[in-house]
Amino acid sequence: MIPDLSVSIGKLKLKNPVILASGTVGYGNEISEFTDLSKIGAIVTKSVSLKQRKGNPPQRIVETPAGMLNAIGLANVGVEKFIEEKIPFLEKVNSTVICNIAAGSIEEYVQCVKILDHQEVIKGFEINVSCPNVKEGGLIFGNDIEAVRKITDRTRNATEKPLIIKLSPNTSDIKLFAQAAKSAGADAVSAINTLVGTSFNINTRKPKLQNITGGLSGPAIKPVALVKVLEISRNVDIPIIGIGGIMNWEDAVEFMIAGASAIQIGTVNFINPNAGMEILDGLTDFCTKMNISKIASLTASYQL
Amino acid sequence: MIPDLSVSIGKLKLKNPVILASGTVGYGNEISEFTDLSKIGAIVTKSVSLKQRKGNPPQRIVETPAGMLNAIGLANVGVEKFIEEKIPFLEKVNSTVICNIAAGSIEEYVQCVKILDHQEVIKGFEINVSCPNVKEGGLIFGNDIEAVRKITDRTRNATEKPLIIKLSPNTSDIKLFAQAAKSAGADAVSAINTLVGTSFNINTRKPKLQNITGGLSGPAIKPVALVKVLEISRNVDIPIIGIGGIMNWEDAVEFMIAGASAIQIGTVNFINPNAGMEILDGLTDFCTKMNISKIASLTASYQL
Amino acid sequence: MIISRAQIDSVANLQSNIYLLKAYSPDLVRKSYPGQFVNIKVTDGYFPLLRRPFSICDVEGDYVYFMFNIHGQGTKFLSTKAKGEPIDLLGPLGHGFEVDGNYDNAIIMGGGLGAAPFPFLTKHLSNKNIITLIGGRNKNDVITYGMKNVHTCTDDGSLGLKGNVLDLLKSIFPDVTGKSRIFACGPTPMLKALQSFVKETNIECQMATECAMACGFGICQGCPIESSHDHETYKLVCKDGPVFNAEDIIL
Amino acid sequence: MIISRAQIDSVANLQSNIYLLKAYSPDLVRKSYPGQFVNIKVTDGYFPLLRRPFSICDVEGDYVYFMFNIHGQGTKFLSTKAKGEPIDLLGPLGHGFEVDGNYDNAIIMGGGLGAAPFPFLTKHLSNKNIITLIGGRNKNDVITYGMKNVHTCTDDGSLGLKGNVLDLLKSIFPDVTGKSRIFACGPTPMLKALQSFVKETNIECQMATECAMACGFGICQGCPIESSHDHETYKLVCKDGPVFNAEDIIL
Ligand SMILES: Cc1cc2nc3c(=O)[nH]c(=O)nc-3n(C[C@H](O)[C@H](O)[C@H](O)COP(=O)(O)OP(=O)(O)OC[C@H]3O[C@@H](n4cnc5c(N)ncnc54)[C@H](O)[C@@H]3O)c2cc1C
Ligand SMILES: Cc1cc2nc3c(=O)[nH]c(=O)nc-3n(C[C@H](O)[C@H](O)[C@H](O)COP(=O)(O)OP(=O)(O)OC[C@H]3O[C@@H](n4cnc5c(N)ncnc54)[C@H](O)[C@@H]3O)c2cc1C
Ligand SMILES: Cc1cc2nc3c(=O)[nH]c(=O)nc-3n(C[C@H](O)[C@H](O)[C@H](O)COP(=O)(O)O)c2cc1C
Ligand SMILES: Cc1cc2nc3c(=O)[nH]c(=O)nc-3n(C[C@H](O)[C@H](O)[C@H](O)COP(=O)(O)O)c2cc1C
Ligand code: FES
Ligand code: FES
Repeated sequence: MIPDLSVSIGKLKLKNPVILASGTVGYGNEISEFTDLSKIGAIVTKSVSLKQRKGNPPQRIVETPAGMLNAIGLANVGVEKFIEEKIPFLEKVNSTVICNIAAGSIEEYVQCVKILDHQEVIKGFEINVSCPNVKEGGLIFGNDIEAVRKITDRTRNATEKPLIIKLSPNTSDIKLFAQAAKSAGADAVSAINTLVGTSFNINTRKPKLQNITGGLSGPAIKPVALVKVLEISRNVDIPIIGIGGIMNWEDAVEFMIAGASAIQIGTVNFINPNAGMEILDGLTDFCTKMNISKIASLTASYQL
Repeated sequence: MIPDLSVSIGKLKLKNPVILASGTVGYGNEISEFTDLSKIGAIVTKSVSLKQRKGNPPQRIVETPAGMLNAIGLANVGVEKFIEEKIPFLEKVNSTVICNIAAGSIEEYVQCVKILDHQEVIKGFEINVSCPNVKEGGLIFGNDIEAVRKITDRTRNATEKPLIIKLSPNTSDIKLFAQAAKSAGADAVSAINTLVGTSFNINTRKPKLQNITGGLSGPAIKPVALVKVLEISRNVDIPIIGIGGIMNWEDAVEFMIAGASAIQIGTVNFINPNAGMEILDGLTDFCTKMNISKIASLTASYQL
Repeated sequence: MIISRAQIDSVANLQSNIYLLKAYSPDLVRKSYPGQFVNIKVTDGYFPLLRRPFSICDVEGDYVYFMFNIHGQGTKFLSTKAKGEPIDLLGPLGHGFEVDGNYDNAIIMGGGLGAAPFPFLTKHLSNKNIITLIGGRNKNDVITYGMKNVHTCTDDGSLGLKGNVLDLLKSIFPDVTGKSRIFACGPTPMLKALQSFVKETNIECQMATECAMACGFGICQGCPIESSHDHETYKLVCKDGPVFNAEDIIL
Repeated sequence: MIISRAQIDSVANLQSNIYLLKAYSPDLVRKSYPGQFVNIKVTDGYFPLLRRPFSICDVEGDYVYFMFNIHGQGTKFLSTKAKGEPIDLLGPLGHGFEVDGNYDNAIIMGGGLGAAPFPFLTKHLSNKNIITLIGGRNKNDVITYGMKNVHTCTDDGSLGLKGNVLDLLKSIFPDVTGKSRIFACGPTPMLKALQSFVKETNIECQMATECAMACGFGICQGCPIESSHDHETYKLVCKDGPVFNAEDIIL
């Protein structure tokens, strides 16, 4: 029996549940030398904003126990260059593209979605309301239920394509945000973005990150990410994309059991840029061995 | 030059900044076989509640990448037995004791403090408003500013001894809680308690912890703990005890730089029950090497 | 209870997946007793974070032995240790088997790696009539290292009786004369079945239990086990156990 | 750019704290160029989490060499690798030195472990007049392995000129005839000082830079470096560098 790996995230249909996370694969060109983007469930682009962003000054990266902090600051080419320079490649390699959008104002989110909506290769939007590394929008939006509701509502009106809201873990009650996204028309939520963290050089007494704080990702955050997925799954009827510290197929299965319809891998791409394909193979073997004919049946199959 | 390691946490004076964290040293007797409790800055008792608590059924412990989840559920002997059976030992070994209190209601907190206030060996109270593993109080209190304010206020009226409020990291804005604790009369805050997390067995699809969720501790959470300390330090004028993933003297220095007046070590005690003394030695050497005459000058010495 | 910075003498592959680690640690040896365990730091740093508990398999002169199989990353690390490497041992921990007493037959029962504490126990039972019953899924699982008067069984019948150790016990028990005490260690289902058997038959029985542990010496409260007598509080596997009288615990 | 599962041939201790790792990797060797680097996975699992970047020190037949000192946990792991162990190499990465061009003297300047890429570079400069200037804090720091026509200097005067490599350059430069190109690698303060020197003196200069990296191949945006020409966007050390023309970057 060849297991059916296809999944639905609301109206977004993917050939399998393995998605490459925003900010950890650029716009696909570099990683395509290591992995087959046409076989991966989908790729989420680095957050795109209306105008090009330079991002934060170095140092942007710090390793931590089983994790890393980043303060990239949403460095990106802007919508225009994204369309001109990045989309043609993604079309060529035949990958399923989810476009992640970051913005400093609700208006900017809407404009980005409108400009990009015509791009055929874009099969859905993921709205980043939760980046901890920019000052104007990011965290402030992500921690304000009203803002999340408004952003969802306004971007919903700007596109018919699947709309995914990427939630912040830096809140006390993520289910309320998932509920707000749902009621304002989102097709799904992604959980989680990075946890806010910092690190100091004890000799200079300066933060290692020029931005002072950064976003924690990698295996260290997996237990936290899993509980956020579970919390949403138990309380809100909305498809969830699970993210946070997934390194291998076992982790992917764990997230699906906890409630995820699909999963994203981020940090692991830096270390093993073919991790996505390896996870796919692992999922196939697992389903075969366990006699699971449709992988989608794993979603929220927790036995509490 | 022998550096002066003494620190003040509000009106609580300690001979040095190294404290053993609640729930990670029981009531001192077992760990005293490995470390000298009279030399450690202070020991915080396992959370004591009014009545004995059985705690959660097993499995209570899960290892995670660079961390562990626990769902002990505040198993403890209760105030009465604590006084009868545990305090005599703590007196005998001449350790500075901070008594941690957990409760299911504000009234219970107050009663515990009142009953224990006469115990001379207790040099201060740490109020656990943030345990994620009990249903009635814990997390709900920890995430509700009004509750934190009331608990602080009411326990403040019950004791003249130093009063420390132990804060939850599972909130979006920890500084508001620190502010509430301060304005209601707390002498200091401890940050942080564990992060909520979970873990599943992918074969049985059951959570590994019988309690479903647990508290994440250990090196994995250090970047998050540090940023919480920094956030409080930059915004609220209250002494902070830094906790979360401290494994060695370098980590201790990092927390002090980020704003902590003293630090607590938890998980590391399980692995190296003499870690406290080793950290003390490391701090002494560091101060000597760096020509720091008073270790207290490290507190909040960040260069942002 | 000490932290011993011991030195590896050897890590031998006993059979299929089973390893025997020998380390030089006179101070630990001196304090050890059968059924106790040691919490081992498997690497130098904090990865993996927690120590791993292992029964004291045997002691010989100034050397202590541990028996293990490769289960996850911790035991994998252990299996690759080389002669001369240091290893950090915290122990001996817990309460071991009670060998003293008025009985004739010491019936040792082990399932799979439950055999680990028995070489050491066997040495302490020299004045008893030892009957050892060892079971496994198949013959590769059956460990008889360091044991005496061994009867075996396997789930698949590839060695000894086809069946489990309880079947084996029942099969030999009619021929046993005198008073018996059972010393058991193995998977929880085995111990559970044994527990009801000894309750019915009224045989003395001590069993070594296992559970996830953080500290191993009583400071984390991570290892509760339900007591048969006091339902208000749990016992701790690491401190009150790991060996319990069968009638004292609810598995 | 490939992931090569190479095999360790040896890890030799060159001098005091300096190691030379030799690995068999024909596929990597074939694609490598001086100044490029490889992102190395130092253990099997995910601890430490990130790969560690190292310059390609040299290639010889089907073997690739890396030179490193023990800095933290990653390099500690590397230093303990044994012959026959596999090692996971991601590379070659980045843009290396541009050796082609119309110049007579190749002036190689390295501070401390900045010497790492030069054995390989030296081989590609066989038709140039090579002058190598190597500095360190003291004589234990000065690495001359695989280099030609070496002049040395130390901060403490324990070997060669007492002073830094820029002092050394200034001391020999009056005697150098013909057109020169500088190839530099070392700590940022050294590169900064050199940068202003070559700006004044108008000498061609390429410098290998370093910074904290997560991926090493352009997907994380973790390694920005300010461009002298375009202030709207950073260049990436891993992709646009690590070797840059001195005039193209702001250090
Ligand atoms: C008192 C006691 C005595 C033991 N004696 C032996 C022995 O002599 N020989 C032997 O091979 N094994 C013994 N075990 C089990 C042994 O501790 C585990 O096999 C080992 O911890 C697995 O570690 P790992 O890193 O290889 O596996 P992983 O699966 O990677 O471990 C992950 C986590 O789960 C815990 N864990 C996994 N399995 C068990 C288990 N069965 N019991 C408790 N914790 C577990 C580990 O400690 C670790 O924290 C004993 C356990 C206890 C409690
Ligand atoms: C392009 C490039 C080429 C390099 N070539 C060499 C070489 O040939 N030989 C050599 O010895 N070193 C070289 N380095 C530096 C080398 O990568 C670091 O010394 C190494 O990563 C330290 O790892 P660690 O685990 O021992 O130290 P740790 O201090 O434990 O590392 C902690 C973290 O900081 C990062 N880090 C620490 N120091 C540096 C540094 N100087 N540059 C970048 N990241 C750092 C590590 O990658 C890791 O993420 C190079 C760096 C770069 C960017
Ligand atoms: C270097 C880096 C850059 C990131 N950039 C973005 C981004 O631009 N937009 C976004 O929504 N998430 C971004 N993320 C968050 C990831 O998409 C993901 O949510 C997070 O890293 C947790 O997953 P992981 O533990 O698998 O990395 C970034 C993460 C990293 C490590
Ligand atoms: C097993 C365990 C039990 C704990 N019990 C308590 C408790 O009873 N009361 C409390 O305030 N904190 C308790 N904590 C939290 C610790 O005191 C500390 O805040 C947390 O573990 C983070 O520090 P660490 O990373 O150094 O362990 C417990 C932690 C662990 C690991
Ligand atoms: S393992 Fe810590 S109390 Fe038993
Ligand atoms: S290190 Fe990732 S982009 Fe350069």
